[in-house]
Amino acid sequence: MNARVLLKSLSMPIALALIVAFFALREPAFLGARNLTQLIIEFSIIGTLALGMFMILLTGQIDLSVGSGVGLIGGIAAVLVFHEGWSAPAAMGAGLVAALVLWALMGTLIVKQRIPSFIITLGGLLIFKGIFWKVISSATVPVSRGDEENLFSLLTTYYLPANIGLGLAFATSLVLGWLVWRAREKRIDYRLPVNSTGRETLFWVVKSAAIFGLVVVCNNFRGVPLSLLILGATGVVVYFLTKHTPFGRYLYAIGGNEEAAVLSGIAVNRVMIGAYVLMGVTVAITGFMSTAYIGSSTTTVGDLLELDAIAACVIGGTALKGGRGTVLGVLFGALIMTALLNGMGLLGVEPEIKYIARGLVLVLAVWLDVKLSRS
Amino acid sequence: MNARVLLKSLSMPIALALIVAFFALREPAFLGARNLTQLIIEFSIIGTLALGMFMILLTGQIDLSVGSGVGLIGGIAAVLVFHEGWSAPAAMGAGLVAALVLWALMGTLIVKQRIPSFIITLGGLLIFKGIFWKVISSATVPVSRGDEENLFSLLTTYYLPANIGLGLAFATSLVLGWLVWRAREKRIDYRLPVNSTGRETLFWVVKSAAIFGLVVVCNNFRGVPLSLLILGATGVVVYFLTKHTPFGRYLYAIGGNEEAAVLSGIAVNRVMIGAYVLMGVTVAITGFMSTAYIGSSTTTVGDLLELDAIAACVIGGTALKGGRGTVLGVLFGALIMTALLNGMGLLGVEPEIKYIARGLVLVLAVWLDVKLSRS
Amino acid sequence: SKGKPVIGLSLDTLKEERWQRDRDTFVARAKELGAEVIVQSANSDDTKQTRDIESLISRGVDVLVVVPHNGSAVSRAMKSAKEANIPVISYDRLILNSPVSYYLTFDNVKVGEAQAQYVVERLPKDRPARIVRIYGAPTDNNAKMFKEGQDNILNPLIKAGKIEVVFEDWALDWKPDVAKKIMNAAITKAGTNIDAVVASNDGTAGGAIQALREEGLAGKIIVTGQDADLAACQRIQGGTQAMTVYKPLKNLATRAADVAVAVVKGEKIETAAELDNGAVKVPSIFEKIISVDKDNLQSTVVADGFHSAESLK
Amino acid sequence: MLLETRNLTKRFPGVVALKNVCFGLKAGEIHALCGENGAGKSTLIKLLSGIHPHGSYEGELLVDGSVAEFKSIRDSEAQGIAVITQEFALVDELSVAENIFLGREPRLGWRIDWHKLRRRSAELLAEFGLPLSPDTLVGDLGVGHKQLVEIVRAMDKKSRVLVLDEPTAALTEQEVAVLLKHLRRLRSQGTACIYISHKLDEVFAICDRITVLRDGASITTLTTREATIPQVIKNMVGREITDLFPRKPSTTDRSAEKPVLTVRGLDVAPDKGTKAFLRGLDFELRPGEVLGFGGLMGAGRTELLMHIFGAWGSRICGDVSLRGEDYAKPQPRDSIRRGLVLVSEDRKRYGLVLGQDIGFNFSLSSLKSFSGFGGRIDTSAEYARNQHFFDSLRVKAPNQQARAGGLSGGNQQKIVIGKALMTEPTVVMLDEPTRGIDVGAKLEVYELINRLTAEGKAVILVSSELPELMGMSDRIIMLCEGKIGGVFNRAEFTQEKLLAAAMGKSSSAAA
Ligand SMILES: Nc1ncnc2c1ncn2[C@@H]1O[C@H](COP(=O)(O)OP(=O)(O)OP(=O)(O)O)[C@@H](O)[C@H]1O
Ligand SMILES: Nc1ncnc2c1ncn2[C@@H]1O[C@H](COP(=O)(O)OP(=O)(O)OP(=O)(O)O)[C@@H](O)[C@H]1O
Ligand SMILES: O[C@@H]1[C@@H](O)[C@H](O)OC[C@H]1O
Ligand SMILES: [Mg+2]
Ligand SMILES: [Mg+2]
Repeated sequence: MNARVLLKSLSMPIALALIVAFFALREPAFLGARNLTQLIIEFSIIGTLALGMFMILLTGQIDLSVGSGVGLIGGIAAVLVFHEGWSAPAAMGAGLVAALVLWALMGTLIVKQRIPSFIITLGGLLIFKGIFWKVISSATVPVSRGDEENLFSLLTTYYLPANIGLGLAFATSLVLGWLVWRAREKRIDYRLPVNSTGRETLFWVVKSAAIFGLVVVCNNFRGVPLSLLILGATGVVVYFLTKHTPFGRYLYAIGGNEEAAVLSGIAVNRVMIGAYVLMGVTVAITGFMSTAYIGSSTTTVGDLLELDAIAACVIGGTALKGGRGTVLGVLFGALIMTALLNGMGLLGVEPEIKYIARGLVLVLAVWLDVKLSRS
Repeated sequence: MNARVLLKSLSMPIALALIVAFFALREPAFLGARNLTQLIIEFSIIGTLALGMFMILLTGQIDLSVGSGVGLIGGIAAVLVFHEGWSAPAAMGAGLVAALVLWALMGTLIVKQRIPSFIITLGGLLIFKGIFWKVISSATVPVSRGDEENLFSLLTTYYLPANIGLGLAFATSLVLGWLVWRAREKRIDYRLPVNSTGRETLFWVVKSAAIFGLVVVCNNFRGVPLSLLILGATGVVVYFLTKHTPFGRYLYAIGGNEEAAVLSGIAVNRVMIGAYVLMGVTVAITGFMSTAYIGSSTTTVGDLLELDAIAACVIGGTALKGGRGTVLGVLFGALIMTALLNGMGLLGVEPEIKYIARGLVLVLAVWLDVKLSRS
Repeated sequence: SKGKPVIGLSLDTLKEERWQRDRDTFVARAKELGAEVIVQSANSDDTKQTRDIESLISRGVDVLVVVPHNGSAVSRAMKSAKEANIPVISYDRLILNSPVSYYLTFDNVKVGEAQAQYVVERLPKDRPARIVRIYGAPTDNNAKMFKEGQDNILNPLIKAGKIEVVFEDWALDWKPDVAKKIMNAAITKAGTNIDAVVASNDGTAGGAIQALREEGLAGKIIVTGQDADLAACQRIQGGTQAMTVYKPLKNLATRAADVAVAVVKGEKIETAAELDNGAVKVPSIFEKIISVDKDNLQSTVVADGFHSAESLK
Repeated sequence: MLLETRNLTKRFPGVVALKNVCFGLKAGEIHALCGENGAGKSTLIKLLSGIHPHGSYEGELLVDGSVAEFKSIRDSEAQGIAVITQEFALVDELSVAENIFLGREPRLGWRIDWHKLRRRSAELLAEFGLPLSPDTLVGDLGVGHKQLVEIVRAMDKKSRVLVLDEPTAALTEQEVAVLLKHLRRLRSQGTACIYISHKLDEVFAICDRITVLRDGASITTLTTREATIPQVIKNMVGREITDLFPRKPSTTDRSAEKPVLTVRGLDVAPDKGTKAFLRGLDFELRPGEVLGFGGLMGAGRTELLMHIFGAWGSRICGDVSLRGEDYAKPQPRDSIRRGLVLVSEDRKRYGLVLGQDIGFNFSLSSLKSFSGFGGRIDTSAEYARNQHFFDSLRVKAPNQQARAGGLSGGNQQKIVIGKALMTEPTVVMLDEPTRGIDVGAKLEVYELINRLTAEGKAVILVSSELPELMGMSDRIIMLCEGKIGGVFNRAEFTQEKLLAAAMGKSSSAAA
């Protein structure tokens, strides 16, 4: 029994390690600082979106519109910058507002009119795509004028200076240590079983080493990408929300048993609309990042991203029927997906095989999850 | 109350009539024999697939893989005919067998391994697409050699001779009459309320007139398309299965409450696998028709067809969470979708607007359904 | 019959600048000639294109002008056109294995040759040059012809060991983001000492240049393109893209409209060449292409009014 | 009056659930609502608590003498009304502590105050003598514990009015006693309480006043001290009921006949590779016999029935045979085919397809018997058969096309029973068949049991109510922690003996 629990908690790291090992053997450049940095940027994009999707899936709903939403919001900002000459922050602000409005609207329709989210967001997928192409006139709209850099274009091209990266790693590791220590004290207070001090310290050292290692690798190329920071911040916020606030627990409650949530006096409607609004925020952030990633808004930005986001969540152990999942799992899921896509791109694998491999990994991951969590 | 029930039962015919009227006014060619024939062929393709999807949705599951499955199965048959020189029936038989095997496999995984169908079939979508492109080597494979016609290529290009069409209409209308009469007798036997003879006759006359009208219109062009016959046959089979056999009842029961279905002695696993196998059959039929429709198997055959099929079901009042829906509704839904797509195509509407209109219709239809069925 | 000729224009996609320009020029010219145009765009989907063409036939157009997404996948639609006695003109991309009245295009092989030629002339001669090749959509017959043109120039040099292809891949549906990922993979695998990127059109060039920009290499490596898209001309002006192949679309589109109207009127058109498409020998018209870089940008693209000098600043 | 209703009328499509109901709750009293299934008890409290919002009913609802218009359950909670509904309102995915405080978590700014949450819930659990850790996931609890967690939650809301809709349906007598103790304490602290139960002895033990509903109308309000059980029953059903447990042991002597069900040395674990939960079970069932199973909550009665039926657990060792044939790999489908049926204790979850109509549910297990050529269902024959059961079970609904989900709990139970009987079984296993059904309907179930046994069928009856078990069984087996604690013949039935066996302190051991 215990072995199974251990295996389950390690299944994602192991899967990731296997994928990494496979690609590293086939192509040593996979582990090069340059490629890892690329991988981190791609990971940041999928990961951020997946975190938003995670909150939606927790409630037992789904959002199929996020891919075309990503295109649309990035497109709006790009058009405002390039054609209208707005400053990047203003344009991105406008994009964010648009996202908030659209997602609040979808959330309201789902909740108040009781239309299944699958339908509303499938409609959203189609409608946003149409609006998106209209907005950019099906053309290619750069994220900055001429060759200048702006906040928008820097989203995926700015790297933190080496020292700042190290400083951040240091700070993170300290905070982590403090959190672990505090949690331990609490558990002792409650007379709950705790790990031995040695073990706890070992875990902390391993985690800190991983963080430093990451920063050092990044510094070998250009430094820690700004986009990783964005993902990190989003991750911390979503973690805090889902783990430590009533709002977050309500997400689980609604997904677990909506009727019970209603009877417990939870404002289910408000919470669900809230989840969609937050999804809107991550769509906007992802929209800016993935548009910046290509350097301009083109008609295909965001295509199929909804599937990647859902797949990341599900691979990471989030239940589609709601009520189950963790932030860490989602991040692992996103990382597995990204590693796979990046590695195959690097090997120049044919598109056919790419499709097949993605499908197989998705099914295998979920199958493993199902197998291991059946008690 | 009664008015609402009436409105609900008429909502789809009304929606359809509105759409038809709109396009007919904008472009008289819409009602021309040639275009209606085209529309019927497109309807047959979407409708057949939607009928398969309907049975899956009834159980509360979903199948996202059917679009790429359609491409794959059509591709297999085309390659066998064109490259391997098989006869069309043999090649199509092989395609059908492949579909049966694949869908039985997916069904088994869903049922026995308890992996959510969303995941398995999303994996299927990716994997089938990859295999499909491999099978046709990402090239274009005609459905017949040279310019000869074969059973495969005729699927969407053969039209029944005028007289046979009329004869069929006659036969159908007779059978219809007999069925109505027999059902009425039975109801009388069991002292159930029945419609007055006059009313019953009126309904029958209206339906018969519609059938004859359709045949006459088709005869004005080339005759009743073979594909309509295929759809009709599929429709009758699915209608019979879902309405009049234990298997069909079980589909509804499983979608309504799976655990109760198990305890009621239903072999839930077998029934669900059966539903997937039947889905496989409709995928194969649709695959042959839609490949024949463009004359050759190319990489984009079947793209997004899963969404059209799901949309047709849902527009036709099938509940995504299972347990609710009718064959007639699904056919109406498919017809509404097709009329919309065909009409917009005829008007040469820009792709942007097409997307937006499709999204809006989907949301509106479901919203209406929700509004009207809320009691 | 009805007086005003009606032309059906079925496009593969409108999601690239050039096709919007093709459409606009074509429609404008047709209007001048007193014809009406119904435009359809298939969004890179063969089934949709078949439906589009069927719709155009249903509407009773007098002639069809088709840019196929996939030259061999429109055969069934072509059959319908033939049954309805509607002549078909293949525009820019060749329709294969079906009867076609005329084919108007730029010489696609020449496009590839121009791209390769430009690169070859500027590669270092003292050592084997290292290049990356990004091809177009594998489903587009033109993409194969561009590659063929490039091969004509590059293959002898590759065989002679003077050029090394360090990475090559096809960009699905000509997508810029796919091109960017290809470029990224190329740099990761082959390092930054790359001399040139032979990208097959401006969209894919844009994707590749984005990757180079992030690497700090934009402008230091020769990147080719085609279509003289606005964004590409701006890049040429700014120095991050070396060249593009300017295809005076105006000529092609205008000519196509002329031919279409003439066909409706039953007039015969003189053509210099014929191309075998597998079913018939198609009378073909080739428009000239022009290789454009920073030096002749003003005298070609701008002088032609293709882009205003203003918009390139 | 703390809470008052004036001429409340509530309509559902085709049903008037409440007709001009007048009801008043005084501060500090425990007020019972009694009535048959479908009388409108749950509907009434749903109105009182805003679950059916203002505007969906006619009439007035007054709190402290002024009209209240509750839009949702939040509004009623704001007025100090807390409800435990008939269906569980718990989230399986959250811990016991989180469930207790769901919707009213103690906070530290934005955050949940985990410390306080855990401490408070640990205290509450201890107060109720519940041996649960606050960190246990509710999904891992059995039905009874879930019920208790709900009660703990409602009690802690410190409300002025506590509404309990059949809170004891899944509790053992000890637990009921604990609950009643707490209710008395609350009453002494001034909390008023509306108490719905079909167990009249409970009602008489604790309630100050009793309001009887019949067919949606408030018939009378009695003061408990001046009322008697038969009087209440008479008001409920509109007629006199004398014999509460009319078991008529079959007259023909069947002791010579072969047992229809034999269980030998049965060990069952919840899953492959886990520890056995049922151990060493040995018994047999003869035609015409009612074999009762009793035990404390968690004793394994449900598991036993579900296992024999083929829906639960993995057999470690032992044999089961049905009518002399070995039945090693049970499956619900095979069981039904062989004439063995189960009526589950959880009708919503295991019994009904709530979204479908009554007829659909009735015939669901018997469709094959209606299908003829090509598997076609003879719908007319099916209809007639359904109607037969609809009538003979006296289902309270407009017709058999009514949605099963709209029925009251007791009527739903009848549908489940009807479905089982339609398969024409020879062995009927009834798991808490009278849970949540009214006296009249109970009587019907008992008569049904008599009819079945008279026809030579055999019945297994699981019940948590000892009087019922003793009244209706020919023989009783008490289970204790998955093992047989004692076997008793009718002559030996006494509450004391049975309870002792249930707690593993059995002295007797009849064969
Ligand atoms: N949501 C609903 N839709 C339709 N009818 C309903 C609904 N809820 C209750 N009813 C009907 O209202 C009547 C009263 O039901 P209610 O649940 O209040 O009965 P009850 O007295 O609580 O019975 P029980 O003792 O079986 O729980 C019943 O006839 C029932 O069918
Ligand atoms: N399907 C199941 N899977 C795993 N464990 C179960 C399942 N059902 C019940 N249990 C466990 O079995 C124990 C007993 O459950 P339950 O209370 O239903 O027993 P019981 O003897 O039937 O008592 P009663 O009928 O009085 O409720 C509980 O601890 C519960 O956690
Ligand atoms: O001009 C190019 C065209 O010829 C090709 O077919 O598609 C891509 C375009 O860039
Ligand atoms: Mg009730
Ligand atoms: Mg039980």
